[in-house]
Parts: sequence; structure tokens; C-alpha cells
Amino acid sequence: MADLAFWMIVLLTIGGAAVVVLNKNLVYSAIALLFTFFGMAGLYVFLWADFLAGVQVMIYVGGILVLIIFGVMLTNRITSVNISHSSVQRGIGAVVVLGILSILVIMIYNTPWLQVEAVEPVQTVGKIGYLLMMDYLLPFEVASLLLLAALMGAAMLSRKSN
Amino acid sequence: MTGNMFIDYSLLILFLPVAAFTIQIFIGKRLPRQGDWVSIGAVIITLVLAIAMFASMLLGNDPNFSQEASFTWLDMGVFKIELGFLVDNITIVMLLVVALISTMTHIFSVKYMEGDIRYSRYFAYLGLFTFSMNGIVLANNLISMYMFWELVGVSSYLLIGHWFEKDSASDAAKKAFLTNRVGDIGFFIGIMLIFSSLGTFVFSEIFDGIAAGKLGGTVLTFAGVGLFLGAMAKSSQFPLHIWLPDAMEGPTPVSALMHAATMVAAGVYLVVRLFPLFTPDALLVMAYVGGFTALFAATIAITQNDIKKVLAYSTVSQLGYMILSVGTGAYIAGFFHLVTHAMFKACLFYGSGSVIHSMHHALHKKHDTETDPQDMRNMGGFKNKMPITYWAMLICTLAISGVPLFSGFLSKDAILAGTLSFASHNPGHFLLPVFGFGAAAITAFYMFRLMIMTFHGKPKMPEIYDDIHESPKEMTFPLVLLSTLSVFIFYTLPYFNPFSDHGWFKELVVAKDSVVPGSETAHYIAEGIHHAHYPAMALSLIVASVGIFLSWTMYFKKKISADDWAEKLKPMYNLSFNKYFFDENYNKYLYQPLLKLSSLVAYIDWDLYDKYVINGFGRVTKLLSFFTGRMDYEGLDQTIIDGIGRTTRRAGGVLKYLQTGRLQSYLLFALLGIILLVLVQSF
Amino acid sequence: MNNLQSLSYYWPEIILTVTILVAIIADLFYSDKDSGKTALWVLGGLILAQIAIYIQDSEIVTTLFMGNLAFDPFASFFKTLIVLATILVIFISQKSSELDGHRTGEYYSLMAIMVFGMFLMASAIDLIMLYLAIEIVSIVSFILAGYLKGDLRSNEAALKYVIYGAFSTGIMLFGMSIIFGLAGSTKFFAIQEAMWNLEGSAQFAFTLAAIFILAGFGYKISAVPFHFWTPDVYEGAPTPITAYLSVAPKAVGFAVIIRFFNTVFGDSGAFIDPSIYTFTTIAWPQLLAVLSVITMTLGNLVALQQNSIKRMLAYSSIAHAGYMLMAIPTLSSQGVYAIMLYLVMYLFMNLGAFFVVIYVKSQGGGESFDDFKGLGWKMPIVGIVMTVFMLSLTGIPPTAGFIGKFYIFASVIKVGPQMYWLAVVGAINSVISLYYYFRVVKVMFLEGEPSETIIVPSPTVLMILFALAIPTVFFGIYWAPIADWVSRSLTLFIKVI
Amino acid sequence: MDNLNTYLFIAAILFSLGMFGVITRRNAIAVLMGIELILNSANLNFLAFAKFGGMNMSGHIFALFVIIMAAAEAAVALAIIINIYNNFKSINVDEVRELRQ
Amino acid sequence: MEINILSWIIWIPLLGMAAIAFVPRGKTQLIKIITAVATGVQFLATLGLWSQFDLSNGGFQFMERATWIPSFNITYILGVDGLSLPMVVLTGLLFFLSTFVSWNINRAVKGYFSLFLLLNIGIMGVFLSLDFFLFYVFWEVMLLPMFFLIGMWGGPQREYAAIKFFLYTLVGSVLMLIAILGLYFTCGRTFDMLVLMEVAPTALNGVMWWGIDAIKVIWVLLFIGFAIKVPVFPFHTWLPLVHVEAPTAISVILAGILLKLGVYGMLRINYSMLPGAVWWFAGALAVLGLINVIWGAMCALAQKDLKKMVAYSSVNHMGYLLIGMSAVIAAGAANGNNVLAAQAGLGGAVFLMFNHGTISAMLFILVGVIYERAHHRNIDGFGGIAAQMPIYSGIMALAFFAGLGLPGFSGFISEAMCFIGAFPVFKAIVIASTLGILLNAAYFLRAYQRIFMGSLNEKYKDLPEINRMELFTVIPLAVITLFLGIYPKPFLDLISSTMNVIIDKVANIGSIAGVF
Repeated sequence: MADLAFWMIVLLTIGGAAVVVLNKNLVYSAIALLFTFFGMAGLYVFLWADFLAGVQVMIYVGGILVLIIFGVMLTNRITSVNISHSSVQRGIGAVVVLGILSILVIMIYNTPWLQVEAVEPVQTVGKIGYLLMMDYLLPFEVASLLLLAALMGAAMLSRKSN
Repeated sequence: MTGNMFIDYSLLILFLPVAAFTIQIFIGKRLPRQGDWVSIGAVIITLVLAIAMFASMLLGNDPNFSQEASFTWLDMGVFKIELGFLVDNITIVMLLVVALISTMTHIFSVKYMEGDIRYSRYFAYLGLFTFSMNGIVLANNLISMYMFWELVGVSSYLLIGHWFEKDSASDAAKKAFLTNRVGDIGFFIGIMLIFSSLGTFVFSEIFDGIAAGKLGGTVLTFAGVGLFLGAMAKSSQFPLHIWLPDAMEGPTPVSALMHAATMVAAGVYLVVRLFPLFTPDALLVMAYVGGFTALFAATIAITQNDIKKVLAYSTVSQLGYMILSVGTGAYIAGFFHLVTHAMFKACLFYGSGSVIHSMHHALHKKHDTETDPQDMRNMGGFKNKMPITYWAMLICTLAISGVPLFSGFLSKDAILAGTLSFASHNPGHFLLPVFGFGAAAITAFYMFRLMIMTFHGKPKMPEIYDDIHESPKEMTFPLVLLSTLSVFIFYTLPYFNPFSDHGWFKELVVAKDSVVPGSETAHYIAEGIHHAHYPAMALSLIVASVGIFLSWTMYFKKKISADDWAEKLKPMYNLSFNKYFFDENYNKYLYQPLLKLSSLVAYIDWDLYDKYVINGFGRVTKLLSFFTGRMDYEGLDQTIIDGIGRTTRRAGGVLKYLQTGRLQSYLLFALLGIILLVLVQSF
Repeated sequence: MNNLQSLSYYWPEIILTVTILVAIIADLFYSDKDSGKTALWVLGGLILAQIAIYIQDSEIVTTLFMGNLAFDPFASFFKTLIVLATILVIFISQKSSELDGHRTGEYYSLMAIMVFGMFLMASAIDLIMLYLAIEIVSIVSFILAGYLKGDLRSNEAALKYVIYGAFSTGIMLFGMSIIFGLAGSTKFFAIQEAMWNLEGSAQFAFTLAAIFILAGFGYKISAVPFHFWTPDVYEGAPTPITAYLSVAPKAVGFAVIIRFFNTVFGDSGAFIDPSIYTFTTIAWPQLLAVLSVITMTLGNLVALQQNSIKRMLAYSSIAHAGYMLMAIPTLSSQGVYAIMLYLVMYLFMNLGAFFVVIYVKSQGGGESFDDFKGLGWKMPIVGIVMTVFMLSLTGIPPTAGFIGKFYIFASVIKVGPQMYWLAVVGAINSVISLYYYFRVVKVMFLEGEPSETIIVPSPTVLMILFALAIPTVFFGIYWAPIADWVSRSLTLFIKVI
Repeated sequence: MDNLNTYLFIAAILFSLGMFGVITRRNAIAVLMGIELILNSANLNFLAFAKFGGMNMSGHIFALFVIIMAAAEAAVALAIIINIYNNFKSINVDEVRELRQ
Repeated sequence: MEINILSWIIWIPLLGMAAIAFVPRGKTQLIKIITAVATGVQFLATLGLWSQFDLSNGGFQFMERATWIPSFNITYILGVDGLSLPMVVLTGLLFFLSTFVSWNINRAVKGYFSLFLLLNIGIMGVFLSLDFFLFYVFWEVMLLPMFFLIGMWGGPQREYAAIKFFLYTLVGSVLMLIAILGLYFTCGRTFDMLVLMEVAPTALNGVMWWGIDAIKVIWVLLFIGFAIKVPVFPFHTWLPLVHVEAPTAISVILAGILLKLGVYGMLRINYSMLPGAVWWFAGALAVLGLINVIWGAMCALAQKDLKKMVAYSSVNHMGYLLIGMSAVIAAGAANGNNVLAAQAGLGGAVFLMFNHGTISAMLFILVGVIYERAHHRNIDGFGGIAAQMPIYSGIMALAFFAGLGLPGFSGFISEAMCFIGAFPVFKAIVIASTLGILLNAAYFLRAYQRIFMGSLNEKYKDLPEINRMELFTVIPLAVITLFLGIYPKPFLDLISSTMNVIIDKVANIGSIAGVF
């Protein structure tokens, strides 16, 4: 059962991703991306990352994807039903990407990854919170500055004229 | 001043003319009479000094008299050059000749060059010429000899090109200089060969070194031939004789100076000076070159109509004699001929100058600029108008033809005796006397042809005949003096035998033994000459008579038509008349190809090498940059990339999709780069 | 050191943070016209930060914030460099006509944030920290490149930059994840330790990860083949930003490369045993050497083609990255030393060249070669100063650029004959670069005619020009202070306990 | 199913798909989507390594920061894209070609 | 007595530059006078140096040392020996004279004379510096003023010429830089030439790079750097172009001094520091010399532009010089310790350096004189000028004869010494190159005939005679040429101690198998 669910999620993720990059209609792509993000969240759950699964759904689906759909809408007239976006250099692109993929696959197969047995934690939030306040306090603080910069920049750029 | 009379005098003799030269060049024009008196004064002093030296030589009566003096010219430790003087009897005699002829030339020129626009410069160059020649005469080492050797070349260049407005003159000057440079190369190689073996330039040390066996064999032969090449060019030996006839473009007094005492004498003087170091092989080369030149030049002289050209070829021929005699070992005879020849040839040139001068004035009066004043076919019958010139020239013609009682007979006889003796010792070389005697006959023939055409017969141009006058005494004085000196007696004193060269010259100027091991001694050669003396004399008398007689009958009596013979021997006549087409062939096969080659080289250098190879680096870089730029910025051509994906495309869309410069190409490239890096790293 | 202790070594960054906030707040009170005054706040903050750096610049070498940052003279060196570059660029920006009519408050605030990001980049020794720092710098760069909202070229630059930047950091991130998988840690030293014990079969993964990470770093220093964004972005961005991007992020990019490669692949920056690099079978030196050759050659060749001086300078900055990369394969302290020295020299000459371009444009000229025609006659001082910069960029003594190149070549040649080819290629590239640099000089002086009126720049412009030109010449003649500074700074934090 | 390589393969495929999107799509927003895929694939790696590396929480932290960063980046990128759209009336990457000589 | 005369000699022009900087643009006369004063004072200083020079000492004199960049062992070292002193004096003289040659410059005078003085600093610096780094810096400093002086005040193709010159020489100098660094790291990390001269000859023994002796690699790299300046055959094509385009004064400097820098560099560095490789390369040097001689002469013979012809004649003359330089190996044991030949060859080469400096300077000044008047230099475009300008044509004849190596002029002695020196070692090459004697004369006389002889070209019947200022610039050179041609001893005394030091170095190092 878990297997089936897992593979379904995998299919959802990868299939969604494939649609994202292959579909001609931008709106469809955006919606396919939604499925991918959800799939990712599912996979996170399988990876015992409950907190991150939540974050994934909240930020990616709730934030980024909405942002993207807004983008799609703002940059195309709503009335045009078929917001097509063609692709370029698909042939050579496919070749190159397949090259990358095969290299990655070879790499994954041949590498003796560091593997340590572990038990599933009840929840990860506490651990993450601790780390953020201790070991990764600085990045945590710095991230605020990053967001500040992004905020300023986005605001500045979208402001009407000067 | 060194305190040694000979050296001091030599120094003065050397430097007075150059002092005059300097004065003339800088302030000559502003002096009264354009400063000709400065130059003349200087050479007269040198003449006096030379006479003084000559007198003390006669008084000293020492055949082995020799004085040397030198100073350090440059010194780098081991490499050291000392320049200096060598004054011995040969030097003194030669100095006297140079001073005498130079003085005569200066005096002669006063009238001859009167009114010339570069009068002072002319005298300046004469001074330089004299200086250079004296330098050669006095040198005791190869380096200073080479230096003055080249200076002689320059002086001749300047004087031949005196009337540089004429293209022929400037051409001739250039030709003279360049031809001499060819010889200089040989000379220089000779010097290098000697120096690299012996480490010295000084004659005496060289002789010692060779005698000690430090240098010999083929190398020495080559060195000798090299040195002789220099002499060949200067003394205008075949095949480097081409410059000399052209050099007649210079003023006639210059020709006299050049042909008698300075330029051409230098070559002979060199081989005389260095005789001891020539190997028999080198000498043989000399003998053949000289002999052939003697005959060859004589055959050209026969057909020339320009009075100066005839004399020029006669000089070439006479120089051939001298070289021939050095080659046969009788080098003192050669030197003797050099001295006697200087007198009568200078005189002949002055004579011709006098005639030309007179012709020129006469033509000028008639406003005739077409007629060539030097062409003998326009002359004739001048004997009465110009008696002094005529008689002086006649004496000299007799001298050059080898008629007894005159100096030429003595020296020529000595040479021919030497040749005969050489041939009798080496019967294989029978050609040498043939050259000698043949040339002697022809010489007599063409010299009389010249005399008869110029002075006898009817005037060819009666319209100017009346205006022909004897030249002023500044010009006739040298004629008289030099023709006098062409009488035997001045060379045989204190003896009076016109048939023997026995005299002060023979006693004081003696041959040295060759230092090359295995060479014949001077005594042996002298013996041979002595034995050959009478047969040679007889033979030479006969050939001279034949020549004179033929000439007499042909041109004076006109018993034999010269034109008929010319017609009959048309090919030979043409060859002779055109100087065997030497100039043409040199021009065609040497000079023009050289120019073409140089153009080619320049073309290769500039239009090919620089343009394509050197700039090619730049161009390749630019091209690379162009392609890199395209590749880099625009990515692989979109057609190729797209072609892989989609082979068909609607025509309308093509343009749109062919747009390049898109970001994704870059990304693609970056990815490709990554793949490449991975692949490179992994394998 | 724990977080609290670390604060006392963190003054420069704290000052900067405060500065950023003050600047943003101050900007709120400025009218559009006066918005540029924010620069004063930022300048003040930078100077204070620099003072803090100077005071702290001691022998102490430690890590801060639980092993996130290194505190060492090496980082201080780059921080100083960044502050210097930023101050200069702020001055330069004042003179730029491109920014006229834009509210510039945010411009300076963003610049301050970028400085902050670069500070972190220079000292990060944790992958997370590093990633964040790089992202801060990148995001601010995107915004600054697109700062001229109404200007199409600026827009385009921003778009290209953002896509390329995100793409590169994406790849880098993927590489980092592989490293994480191999080492189980994000700390450099832990990674290094893990790498030492790596199994042979894991090397391929390691190589791949390293190359992916290199893509991110290479993009920052615009090394081939990750340089494609450079010309477009440099040309489209406001010129002061172009100047800034060509100097400051590039410098820290090198700092990161040096720190990361020396720490993770080497003996953690001790430079004792260069052979350590070869603990894997990967031929890093050769690879980097080849990359440097391609980078400089490509930069130079394409620069030859340009008709815009700004674009030419963009490509030339690629070439300069190539020169500096030459020294990395030497795996020696000399190499690092040379790069650091080069960066100092490069700072002055490159900013100078860009400033001249900015100034000429503000005087009604343009950025193309044609616009520079006869400039030397019209504005002799500007022409002469530009000549100095061009000379220096070419690397002709007695200018700073020569000294930089000299040290680079020296470090390469010191390695031995196996590296001579690299030096020769570098040398030939210098010659090629002469051609386009001197094309500027050529059009300035050799073309055009003497003009009657001579334009003398205003005192402030002159001041900036000389502030850039005098060091360019002076350090070419006497660079001992720089050399000493660099050698003092050549201490990296080596090992965590 | 539940082993490391599975996740890694999934991540690799996502990565490749993301790459493909970035390389081939003409619409800038679609390119952005591709980038998001790449970031997600990295995150998947981090979390997978975290789990199979003995519940190493650093991976989680890393993933967290990546998500934060992705949001910030997306915001800025979209701001730029919209700005471009306002100026060019097109957001096809290959039509934004002012900067060509 | 610390007066640091060498530093003064180098930096006096800097004072001049500073003074010029404060003169308003309009006061051109004042600028020229300042330049004349600066170069004049410098020239006097060089003469003073000469008068104080100890002839018997083959080593360096008037040494100055100051620390510069201790961390890289870069020091400010100056010194002068018998090799550099003549060149220093020549530099002083030619710059002084060239100031007057430049008197009629009226375009951007301030810039011209500032750059002119900067060039002076660079050249003097190269001759006097004994620290390799300093040497290189000065070497490069010359490039920029040359670029501008050619590019801004040159002929129609000046831009092309300027950039070509710059590129060409830069190629050489970057290779040189690599070689310098190679030496630095292999010879104990020092740029001090004195130390390098001690250490380098042996330090590189047995060091192999890619299977080649390191010493050869460095030697060749340095050689190429210097050969471009000389210029040696395949690197010579910049010379005619640059000469044709450069203003007269710059041609004078270029031919008179700049070309000698290459030779100076070879003798100072290649010969003194890496004498072992001299053995290896001497044959090639002689062959290159031969090619230079013949190729240069042939090209000169075909030229239509007088200045280009003179330029090619420089190529030709530098060939003699190279041949002379190759003679140095005669002193080695393998060649029978023929110190005589080595002294002749090397002495001749250095002497020729100086002589070509004076003679070619003279030639270029004179070409400039006619160009100034006729506004072209086409050899075939004149004719019969001698009648119109007797003084000028006389001096030109003098210069031409000096150029073609006529005895009585200094050029002859040096060329002869080169030949004589190299002859024992490279017989065939020397014999072949004596052909140059003929070709030399051919092209000079051909040009002289076309320009000065024949009937006067009607176009030029109002050509003014050479003026006093021009005469003033030529006559000192002519006098030197003549004086040394007649009595070369003073000059050779000046150099011989130093030459012997170099010869000893090469001779004692023993032989490495030659390339030929």
C-alpha cells in the first residue's frame, strides 16, 4: 500500500514536472507544477521530513506558485485563452539533458553513499528549531536580510515609474 | 714628427693633399681663384718632398733600404691593429710618380677646368685622390692599404661623377665604385684568410709568418687570389675591366691621373708589394688574367673611335702587361712598366685632353653641340695646329709601342723577357708570351691609328679646323715634361744604353724572394729574364714594327682600306667595336637579375611575409576572435541546433526561429561545458 | 566559538546591518530628488565598518557562529577590498548620468546589502552559509542590474542575469547536495575530513559535485563556460553597477574559490603540501589551467570584436578572470598571494576605466569607440588618465596592472617548467589584449584633431579620477605596502577543533 | 522503494527536466518554473541524504533555506519579468534582444 | 662623494617633464627650450661620467643601490660599465640633437616633448639598470612614448605603424618577462644582475625542461625578446614601416638607440648570464646575421622610399653586428682559444652599435631634411639635387659613404672587425656575408645617383639649402663618425676591459654542442 502510494506520488511528481516543461500551454504548465510540488511534499513525508513537507506546501504552493500564476496572468492578456509558449532547441537540449541525466545516473549507481541507520523521529520541528537557534543562527538571521533585499527589490521594480 | 726624414716627409706627402682637400671643401669657393693655388701648392710641396726623398735614395744607393714606423690604432688587449708606413725604394719611386703626375694634373686642370661650376670641389677631390693613393703607397699593412684602397675608389667615384648632371657620368661613377667593391670583397676575404692564420696585418710579419710555415698551401693560394681580385678590380683586369672605359666620363685630367698614377696603379702596386706571399698557383692565375687582359683589351682598342676610349683600353691592356709580369715572377719589370707607363700614358691623356679642349672650344664657337669632340673621325690634320701636343704625343706613342730609345721599350722588353723566360721554363704556358707579343703588336697598331687619325690626313671637319689652336702653356707644360720623361735615359742613368734597362732603377729597385716555400728565387727569375732578354727584344721590335707598319699603310697611306677589312671581318669587328658586349651581358645577366631579385625579396618581405605572415598573426587572431565572438555570443547556429530537433518548419516561422543571441543557447553551452568537464575529468 | 562570543568579532557586519536599516529608513524621509543622500549614510556606515575591520584585523584566527564563518586576515583582506570598491563605486555613481531621474535611495541601500552578502561570502566556511551569502549577492545584483526600469537594456540585463544566476546557483546547489551526501556535513572542514577518507568509487560523484559547484563559482567570476551572462549584463546594467560587478563580486568569487578549494580539496589553506590536491585522481590543476586559458583567450578574442567600450571592458573582465585563474592551479601560497595582489590592482584600474566611460557618457558622449574619437584632444586629462588605465589593464609597467600580472606569472613559473606553457599563453594573451585596449588610446589620441576648447572635468570628477589613477601608477612603482598587506592577509583559518 | 537511490534517481530526473525546461522554454516564466524544479530536486537530495545519513538535520536546514531563497528569488524574478513585459510587451526570452550588436 | 650621477642622468628628463607640465600650451618655444636644457644637461652629465670612468676596470662603476621591494628581492641598482657607457653617451647626444631635429614640431608641442623626455628616461634606464626587474620596467616604459610619438606625429599610416610597433615589441617583452622569471626562480630568487651573472652560468647546469636544457630555453626566450628590437631577420618587418611613419627625430632615436637596446640586452644578459648557451646559439646567430645582411640589403636595393631604404639598411647593418657577436666563441678552448678573433668580433659589434647609432641618426636627420622641403621621399622623384643643394648633398654623400662602410668612417672599422672576428669560426658565413659590402654600396649609390645626380628636376630648382639648425644637428655626428673612423682607439679603450670580461665568461664556460 505504502509502495503504491509512493509510486503514485513519484508518478505525480515526475509526470507533473514533465508536463511543466513539455506542455505548450503556460497555464497548464503552472497547474502541472502544482502537482509536482504536492508530489514533492509527499516525498518529503516519506523522507520523514514532516516539517519541510508542510513548508513545501505552504511556501511553494501557497507562495511561489501563486506568484507564478500571477506572473502568467499579468504578462498575458486574460482573454487569450491559449497562452502558448513554444520551445526552442529541443533536440539538442534533449541530447544535452539526457547526457547530464546519464552522468547523474552513473554517478548515483556507482557511489557508495554514506548511509547510517536511523529511527524515525516523532517530529522534526523541535530539532530544526534547535538548530536554527544554535548552529544556524547566523544563516537564519541572514535569511531575513535576504528577504528584505528581495522585498525591496521586488517593490522597487514593480513600482510605477520612479 | 718622428725625426726620421723619410717618415716625416712621407707624413707630409700623405697629409698635405688631404689638408688641401679639407680647405677646398670648406672654404675653397670663397678663396681667390677658387683656391686652386692651395691644392697646387700642396702637391708641389709633395713633389718637392718626393724629389728630395728620391734624391736621398739615389745618394744612399742602398737596394735594401727600408724604413718603418707605426702607431697603435686600436687595442683591445690581444686584438691590436698598428698602422704604419713602410718606406723603401719601391715606395719612394712610386711616391715620386704619384706626386709628379698629380702635380701635372693639377697644373693641367687649371686651364682645362677653367670656368667649371665646381672648380674648387674638383681640386679638392684631386687632393683626396692623391692622398688616398699615397696612403696605399705608404702602407705597411693590409688594413691601412685596404682603407686607402677604398678611399681611392671613393675619390674616383667623386671625380668620375664630377659632371654628375650627365647621366652617363653618374652611371660611370657608380659602376666604377661598384665594380671596385666586387674586388674589395676578394681583397677583404684575402685579408681575413691571412689574418685568421697569422693574426697580423703587417706585411713584414705576414712574410715572416708564411716563411715560418704558419700559412701556406691552398689557403694561401686563396688568400692570394682574393687579394689579386682586389687588384683586378682596381687595375681593371678582365673581367672586371668594364668600369675603366666608362670612367672616361670624368674630366680628362682625371683620366690621366687615374690611369697613370693613382687608381689603376694601385692594383699593380698591391701585387708588387705583396709579391712574396703569392703562391705559384696564385701567380699563375695572375699571369693568365693579365696576359689575357692585355690582348683582349688591345683588340677592343683597335676599333674604338673615341680618342679617350682608345687610350682607356690601351691602359687596360698595359695593366694586363704589368699583371702578367708579376704573374710570371718578373714583378720588378711590372713595376718598372708601371712607372714608365705612368709617364707616357699621363702624357697621352693630357694630349688627348688638349685636343678635346681645343675641339670643344672650336665646336663651341660654331655653336655645335651635336658633334662629339672626342670622336677621332671628326679630327685629322691637327698636327700643324697643335705642334706641341702632337710631338709630345708622338713621343709617348713611340714609348707605348715599345720603340727603342723610349722608356716603354725598356719596361715592355723586360716584361716580355720575363714572359718568355717563364714560358721556356714552363712550356705548358706558351700562351703567355703569345698574349704578350700579340698585344704588343696590336698596341703599336692602334696607337698609331690614333695618332694618324687625329693629327694627320685631311681635317674631317674643315669648318672648325680654323678654330683649332694649341692649348695654353699650363696644358702644354705637362705634355712637354712628361714626354721628356718618356725617354729612356731617365731610367738608365747613369748608363746610356737604350737597349738595356740597366740603370739606377734596376740597381735600386730589386726583386725580393718569394717567402712561399718552393717558389723560385728572385735570382733564378732574374737569370731567366737575363737570358730571354735578347730574343724578347728582337721579337718585340718585330711585332712593334709590324704594328706600326700596318697602321701606317692602313691609315696614313690608305693602301689597305680599314673599312674593307672591317666589312670582311664583320663579326669580329662587331665584337671588338662593342667591347665584346660585356656591358650588355653584365647588365642582362647580372645587374638586372640582381635588381629583379631585390624587388622580389622586397616583395616577399613586405607584401608577402609582413602582410600575410606577420599581419597574419593579427588576422588569424581577429578571425578567431570573430568566430569566437559568434560562437560565444550567438551560440551554435540556430539552424544547426534546430535542425536536429525539427527538420521541417513552416517557412513563415523560419525567420522568427532563426533569431539568435538567445539566453538559452548560453545555458546550453554552460551545460555542455559541464558535461565536457566531467568527461575530461573522468577519463 | 558560540553565537554570543562571536558577536564581538562581528562588528563590521553588525555595523553594516545597522547601516542598511538606517539607510532604508532614512530614505523614507527623502524626497525623490534628495534620495541620493542615502549614499551618505551608506558611506558613513562603510567607513565605520572599515574602521571596525581595521581594528579587528589582528592575528586572531578563529571561527564564528558555531563554525559558520571564519575569522581570519584573509577574510578581512577581502572585506577591506569590498569596502574600498563600494566606496569608490558610490562616488562613481554620483557622476553617472544613467541614474538621473531615478530614485537612488534603494540603490545605495541595496548596495549595502550586497556588501553584507559579500562579507559573508568572503568568510563563509559552511555550505549553507555560503549558499545564502551567494544568493544575497546574486539577488541584489539582479535588482541592481535592472535598476533602470524604463531602460530596455537594463531590463534585459536583469532578466538574463536572473535566469543565468538562478540556473547556475541551481546547479551549484545540486552539487552541494551531492557533497552533503558524501560527507554528511555542510562544514568545510568536516567535508575535507570526509573527502580524505573517501572510497575510490565515490570519486566520480565527488568530481561531479565539484564541477557543479564550480559552475556556481565560475559564474560569479565569469569564467568560461559560465561567463555567458557577462557581456549582456555588463552592457545593459547601469555602468556603475557594471563596474561594481566586475570588481567586487569577482573578488569575493575568487575568495570563495580559494577558500573552498583550498579547504576542501587542499590542506585547508595551509599551503604546506600542494600534492594534497591530488588526493583524488582528478587532475584539478590541469583542469583549472585549461579553464583559465580558455577563459582569458576567449575574453580577449571576443573583446577584440567589440565596438562598445563598455562591452569591450566586459569581455576584458572575463580575460582578467582568466589571468587570475592561472594562479590557482599553482596550488601554492604564491598563487593565492598573486591573485590577491592582482585583485587590488585590478580594482583601481578597472573601476577607473569604467568611470571614464561613465564620465564621457555623462558629458554627452557614448560608450562606443566612435564616441571616444579625439577625446584625448578634447579632454586631455581624461584621455591621459584613461591611457593609464588601459596601460594598466594591458599590464605594461610601470602600472599596477603589470605588477599584478607579474606576480601571477611569477607564481606560475615558480611551479616549474610543466607550467611554462601557461605563462606563455598568458603572455600572448596580454599581447592580444594590447590591441583592443590600445584601440581606445588610438581613437582618443591618434584620431581627431587638436581642438581649441579643452574640457577640464569638475573638481570632484578630477578627484575621483586621480583617486583611481594615482594608485594605478603608484602601485606600479612602489607596491611594497600592498605586498605587505597581502602577505599579512595570507592566513586562512585552517582547522576547526 | 525505500532506499536512497530511488530518491536520488527521482531527484536526478527532476533536475534534468528542470534543465530541459530552462534550456528550451521561450517564456521567461516557464524558465522560472524549470528553475524551481532544479531547486526542488536539490532539496529532495538533501532530505534523502538526511534520512539515509542517519537523520542528519543539516539537510533539513539546508532545504529550508533553499525554499526561503527560492521564494525570494521567485519574487525578484517575477518582478523583473513583469517589468520587462511592461516595456517589451513580450517575455519570450529570445525576443528580449536589445543587447545584440 | 655621493652624487648618484647615474640616477641624475636617468631622472633629469623627469624634471624637464615636470617643468613642461607647468608651461601653458601656447608657449611652445619655452617648452622646446626646456627640453633642450634638460637633454643638454643630461648629455653633459654623461660626458662627465665618461671623464670619470676608469678605463681599466671591466666591471661596473658608479654603482647605486637602494631597496625597493624587498619581499620580492627587487632592488634599485644602477651601474655603468664599458658596454653601457658608450650607449649612455650616445643616448645623451642623440636626444640632445633630436630636440633640435624636433624644433619644427608644432602640433601638440607639450605632449610631444613630454613623451620625448619620457622616452629618454626609459632608454637611459635600460642602459643603466642592473636589476632585472628595473631593467624590464624601463624596457617597457619606452613603449608608450614610442606609441604616441609615432602615432600622433607620424606619417599617413601612423596609427597602423604605432600599434604594430607596440604589438611586435610587446610580444618580445612578454617572452622576456617569462625568461626573467625563469631565471629568478632557478637562480636563487634574485633580480640583481650582478648576482645573476655570478650564479646563472652554472646554476642552470643540467637543468632540463621537457628534455631541453633550461639554459637554452631561457636563452632563446630572451633572444627573441631582444631580437625583435634589433631586429633580427624574421622579426624585422616592423622596422621599415615604423621608420617610414615616424617623425624624423623619432626615427633618429629609433635607429640610433632603440635598435641597440636589443643588442645591448643580448650582451648584457644572454652573453653575461648564460654564456653556455652562446656556444650553442652562436652558429645560428651568425646565420641570422648573414640573412639580415643579405635580406636587408636586397630589400634596401628595391626600395623607392628613401627612408624605407635607410630603414632596411639598418636591418642590413645589424646583420654585421650579429656576425660580430657570434665571434665570441672563438675564444673558447674548442676553437683554439682564439681570443684575438673574439675581441675583434665582440669589439666590432659593440663599436658598430655605437657607429650605427651615429651614422643612421645622421641618415635619418638628412632624410628628414629633404622630406621637410620636398614633402616626399620617393627616390625616383628627385634628380640632380646636388646642383641645387651642394652642402646638403655633400653631407648626404658623407653619410651615405659612412653608411656603406667606407674606410675613414667609423662604420668601416666596426664592420671589418665583425668580419675579421667571426671569420676563423664561421668562414663560409662570413665569406657569404661579405657580399653585403657590395650590396651596401649598391643601394646607397643607387639612391644617391637617383636623387642627387643627373639633371636637376625642374620642380626642385628653388629647393632651399640645409639650414643652420639642421647643420647643427648633423655635424656633431659627422665629426664623431669621422674621428672614430680615423682614430678608433679612444672608443675601443673604453669598451675593451668590459669586452674582455664577457669574452672570458664565454670562453671559460666551455662548449655546448652547437646548433650548426
